[in-house]
Amino acid sequence: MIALETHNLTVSYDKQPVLWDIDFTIPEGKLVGIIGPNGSGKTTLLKAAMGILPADSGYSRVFEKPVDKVRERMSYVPQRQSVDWDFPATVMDVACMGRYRKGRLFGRLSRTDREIAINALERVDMLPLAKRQISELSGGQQQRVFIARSLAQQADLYLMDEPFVGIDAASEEAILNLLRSMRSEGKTVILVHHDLHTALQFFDWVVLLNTRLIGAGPIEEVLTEENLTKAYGGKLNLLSRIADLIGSKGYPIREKSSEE
Amino acid sequence: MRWLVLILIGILLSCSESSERGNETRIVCTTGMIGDAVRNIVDSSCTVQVLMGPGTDPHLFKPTKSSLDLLSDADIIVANGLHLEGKMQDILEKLKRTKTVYFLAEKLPEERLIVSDSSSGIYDPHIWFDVALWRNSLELLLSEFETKDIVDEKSSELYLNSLFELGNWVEKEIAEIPSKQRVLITAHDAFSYFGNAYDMEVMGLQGISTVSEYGLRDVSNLVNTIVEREIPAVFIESSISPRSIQAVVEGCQKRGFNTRLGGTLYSDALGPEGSGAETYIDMVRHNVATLKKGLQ
Amino acid sequence: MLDINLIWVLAGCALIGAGSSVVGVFTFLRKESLVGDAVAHSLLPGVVLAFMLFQLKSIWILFPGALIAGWLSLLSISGITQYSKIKPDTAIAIVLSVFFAVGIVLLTNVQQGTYGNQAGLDTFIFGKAASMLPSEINLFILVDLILIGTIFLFYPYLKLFVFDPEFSRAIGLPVRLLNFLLSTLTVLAVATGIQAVGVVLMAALIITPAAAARFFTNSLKALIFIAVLIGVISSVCGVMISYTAPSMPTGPWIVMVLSLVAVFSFIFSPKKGILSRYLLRKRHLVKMTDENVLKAMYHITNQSHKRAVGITVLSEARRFDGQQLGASLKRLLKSNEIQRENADIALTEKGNERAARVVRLHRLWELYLNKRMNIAEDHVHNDAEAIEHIITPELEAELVKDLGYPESDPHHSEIPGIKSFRK
Amino acid sequence: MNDFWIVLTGALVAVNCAILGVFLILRKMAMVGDAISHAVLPGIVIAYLISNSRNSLFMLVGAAAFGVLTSMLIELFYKKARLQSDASIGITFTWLFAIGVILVTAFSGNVDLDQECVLYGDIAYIPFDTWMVGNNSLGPAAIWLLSGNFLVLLTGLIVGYRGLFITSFDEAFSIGLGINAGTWHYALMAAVSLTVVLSFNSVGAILVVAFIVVPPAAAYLLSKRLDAMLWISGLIGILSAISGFFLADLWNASISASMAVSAGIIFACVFAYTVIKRRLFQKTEESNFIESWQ
Repeated sequence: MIALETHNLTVSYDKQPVLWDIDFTIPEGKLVGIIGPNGSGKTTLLKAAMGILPADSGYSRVFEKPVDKVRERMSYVPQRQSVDWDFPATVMDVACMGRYRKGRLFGRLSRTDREIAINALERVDMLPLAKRQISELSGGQQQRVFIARSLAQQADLYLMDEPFVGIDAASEEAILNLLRSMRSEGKTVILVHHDLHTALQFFDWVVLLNTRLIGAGPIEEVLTEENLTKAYGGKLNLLSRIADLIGSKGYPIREKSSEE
Repeated sequence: MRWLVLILIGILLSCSESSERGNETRIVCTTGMIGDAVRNIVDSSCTVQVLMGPGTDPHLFKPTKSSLDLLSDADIIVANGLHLEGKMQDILEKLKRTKTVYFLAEKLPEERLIVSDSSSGIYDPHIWFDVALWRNSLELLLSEFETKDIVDEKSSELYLNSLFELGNWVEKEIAEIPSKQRVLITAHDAFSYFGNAYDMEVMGLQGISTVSEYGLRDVSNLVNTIVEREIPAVFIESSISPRSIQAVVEGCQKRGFNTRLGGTLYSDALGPEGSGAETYIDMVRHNVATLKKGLQ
Repeated sequence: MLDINLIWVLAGCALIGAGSSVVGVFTFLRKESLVGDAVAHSLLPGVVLAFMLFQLKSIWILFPGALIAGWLSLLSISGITQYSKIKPDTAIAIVLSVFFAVGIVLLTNVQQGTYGNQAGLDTFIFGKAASMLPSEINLFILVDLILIGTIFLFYPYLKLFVFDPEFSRAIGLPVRLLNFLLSTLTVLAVATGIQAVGVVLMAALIITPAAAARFFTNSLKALIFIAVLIGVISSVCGVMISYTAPSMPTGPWIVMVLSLVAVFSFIFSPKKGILSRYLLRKRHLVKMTDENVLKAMYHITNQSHKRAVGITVLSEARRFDGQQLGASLKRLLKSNEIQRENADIALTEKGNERAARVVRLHRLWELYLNKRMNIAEDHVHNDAEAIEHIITPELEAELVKDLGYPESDPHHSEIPGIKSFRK
Repeated sequence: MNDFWIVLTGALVAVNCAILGVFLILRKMAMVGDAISHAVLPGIVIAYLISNSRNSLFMLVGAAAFGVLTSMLIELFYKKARLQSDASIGITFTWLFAIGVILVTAFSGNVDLDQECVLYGDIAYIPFDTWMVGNNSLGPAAIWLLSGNFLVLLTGLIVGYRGLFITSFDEAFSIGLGINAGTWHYALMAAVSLTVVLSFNSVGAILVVAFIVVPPAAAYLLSKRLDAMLWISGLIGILSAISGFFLADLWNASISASMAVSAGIIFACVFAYTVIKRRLFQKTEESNFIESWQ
């Protein structure tokens, strides 16, 4: 079964095309890395696939269904700095947040919900710090709490935005093992990741991106010399100038009439 | 929730009933002018207290704990009415149910009041600038007080006469100012009753409302009229910053006619200690003297 | 002789407008634009205390009191944000409300006391824009010189400090000193301005010019210049409007003009304005439909080798909707790219050339997508449909050179007019 | 008995503002209270021009309408024009206030219409402003009004607690869950506009603008969890109301202003406490670190 696929996904931010006609499919049960240089649209791709950011054209399917139909089978871990960690909440509160559902937002959490959250914390071995306020945690611990929250969602597809940025080595090791065990349980884990060297050991499937898709597939097929130079050899000069043109003039990326 | 209950009990215990009840009637007046008048009317069996001390703008009066106690212990409350006291007017309307509350201005016949907004029938509350009108309102109050027999006949008789003489004196003094120059210009438009009573043209930069703001055109029009009609003096009020009138004065000087700053008039409140305008009569005398000196 | 009051007010408001716009840019970039309102509310305790000490209601005593209170309020705002996790906007709200409450407590206490002439103390130092005094004009000139002078002097440090406080701390800039300097300039601008034009106009003059200018430029220098321009022009217009008729308050009309200018720039500014983006898109759609009609005619005439094309044939070819097609044909007739031939229509010389260019661009882009960006042939068509209308002539020439003067596109159809690029 | 009514009203306003204030400062909208206090002026003038009277019901309706309009305009500038939140708040309230002054001067310069005179009540008047049914009084009207408001806010809080929690903490994550963050924001802003204007009418603007920010900010420094922050903020509010009442008696000053000042004093103490605690904590940590090395 295909965990995530995108068709002609074009996303622009402030009318500047950031993602250009992205097409790829990711099978289930894979540990996938979305890699590419800074500003290549990795986070945008993740958010667009999740439906958090509107796409100009094209669409994404999760488990071959429109995103809104399968929200409970998906889980999103945002970038660590996108959240104000001074917020008055404890580790336990954030973990329980994973049990919130769109429909059942009202009333109290059930006992089983709490247990699920507790064992999620156990898996990232943050349970002893359950009562700790989140601003008192280190970078690595905060990232583990975010992952515990997504574990508590008991989803099948996990989309994580740069979970390995700014964390200590021990947490990196722990998170990596966790992701590998999730993969062995048949879950699909897709990470945005910018560091090329670690990518080689971490991932078995890769989406190589630089505002346009350079390659998607098993790691050894995609991370070839030629692809890497294309991705990291700086943007294609002509393409970026056209993108700027579109941005400045505000042209629609796609004509309405010829939309499929 | 038990925390909240604990706190509420705490509040209950902490409040004690305020001072004990004497046998005299307690009268509370809102503005200084009313307090001054009532003190001259009632007999010694009453205590008279004023809510708004000298130099307090009745529109923007902010009550304190002591004003609250005064109001709650008062037997009789005398206020000006016609929304001079701002939001307090609604409260005094409600207090009517448990206490006797008189609104001086609202007792007067409608036709003697100046309309400030015809569409909504709202009147200008500054009635004390017309001495005769003020005396009439006090006479009406006197008849109400007589029913409660707290009136000191002799002193009220004396006081009303002195108001009568004051009225004539003001008329005589103002009449001495040549009619061409008989123009009262201030920042705040509160003197319309004075203008009506003593046939004096009144021009203000800004209406009664404290938040409304005059425009540049109003300033220039005023400057033009002063220069054309050669009005010798303009006046500032105790509760408004003199800056606005200074701009008019300097505008006239640049146009070759230097009108003077004629001194401070007391409008919405009595003057402070030693200002020579501590009582109503002194205030009127002070204002008229300042006007005469300026416009002669 | 022009009305002297008008000149004073124009000069005064323009000067205040300029000074506060400059300060406004820095408070805007530090996300503290509501500081103007906070300082305005915090002046009250200073004024009342000064009055209680000296028992005199003159500007020369009350104004310094206000200045000190304003300073204290700004220092406590930056103190709160620095030494706790409280965010700037909360710190401003705290200082504003507590200082104002202290002011009211003092005022009501004075009200009961024996001072007497404290009436109007809370509005005493807040002026009205319409009554400007010549002595004040010199004061504003002085203040503006100080403001613009200091900012000009410390410009590079301030620029770095505003855009990246962490980095400037890292490279050892005296961050606390710069913070103090900016706060002092803000208090100076606000306190002098308030005394002439009142609280709300002052707050508006700090916030709105900078916010509006932000929509036209990203460079700090240009931002300051445009903000000052907006501040001065709006003040002048506001004054002139209020000069036209009586009971037209000058201050509020300046705020009105400022806000309208801001809203105008939100909507119409070329880069980020909402409407300008919409209009651009609309104009492009028109160009796109016209070129599609020409392209369709080019294809049909090539296949059928007949010069003229029936309108119904045309509309089926591209699934045009009738009304759009009609409008487009009218436009093309007007620009004589097509001509009537009894019931049918045919491309003119000019029309044919434009159509050929569109086709060429389409095929060139398809080739580019396929070769350079290795996108499969069956995926390139839609993109090319959109891009063909955008590529400018210079880009076109570069594209042709980059692709090595190709003869045919990925679907092996011939690319018209390549020869003209060869020379 | 009057004293009790006043302190109770102060406590009720404190709790209402605490519930809203906590979410406002967490969502970086702390200045909304002050903005609405300025922006209601045009609403009052228009209500006066339509109804031709100054009775407080029309004024309240006009002000409430403009309170909601203010939060919508702020949202419009913030989302559509992508303007910073503090600039959107600033431009909205200065513009609306200017419109108010222009209307007052143009149409009713001679009628005293500013918020101070017409809309803002004062906590000292509460005991007299009783609610009359037939001819027996049911106690101060404000108590009923504010307790009703409190019940509405309490139920809203209990029911919507998790929705507010997640949209305030991590909006992207909540959108990922399919939650419509926009509706939660508008619901909160509507509650803020109505509560703020209602409380202005009973106790005046000073107290409300202070109680919406100062107790929640103190609680923010003291609490680790959102529900603790709500409780502590409510408690500090009630405490300020009580102590403020006695300060007013002591200084013989405006009661609502004294309550706001005592809230400020409590905040200052909490602020000092947290700074000192952190200094001490760092000290002990350093000393332990050094000891462990010796």
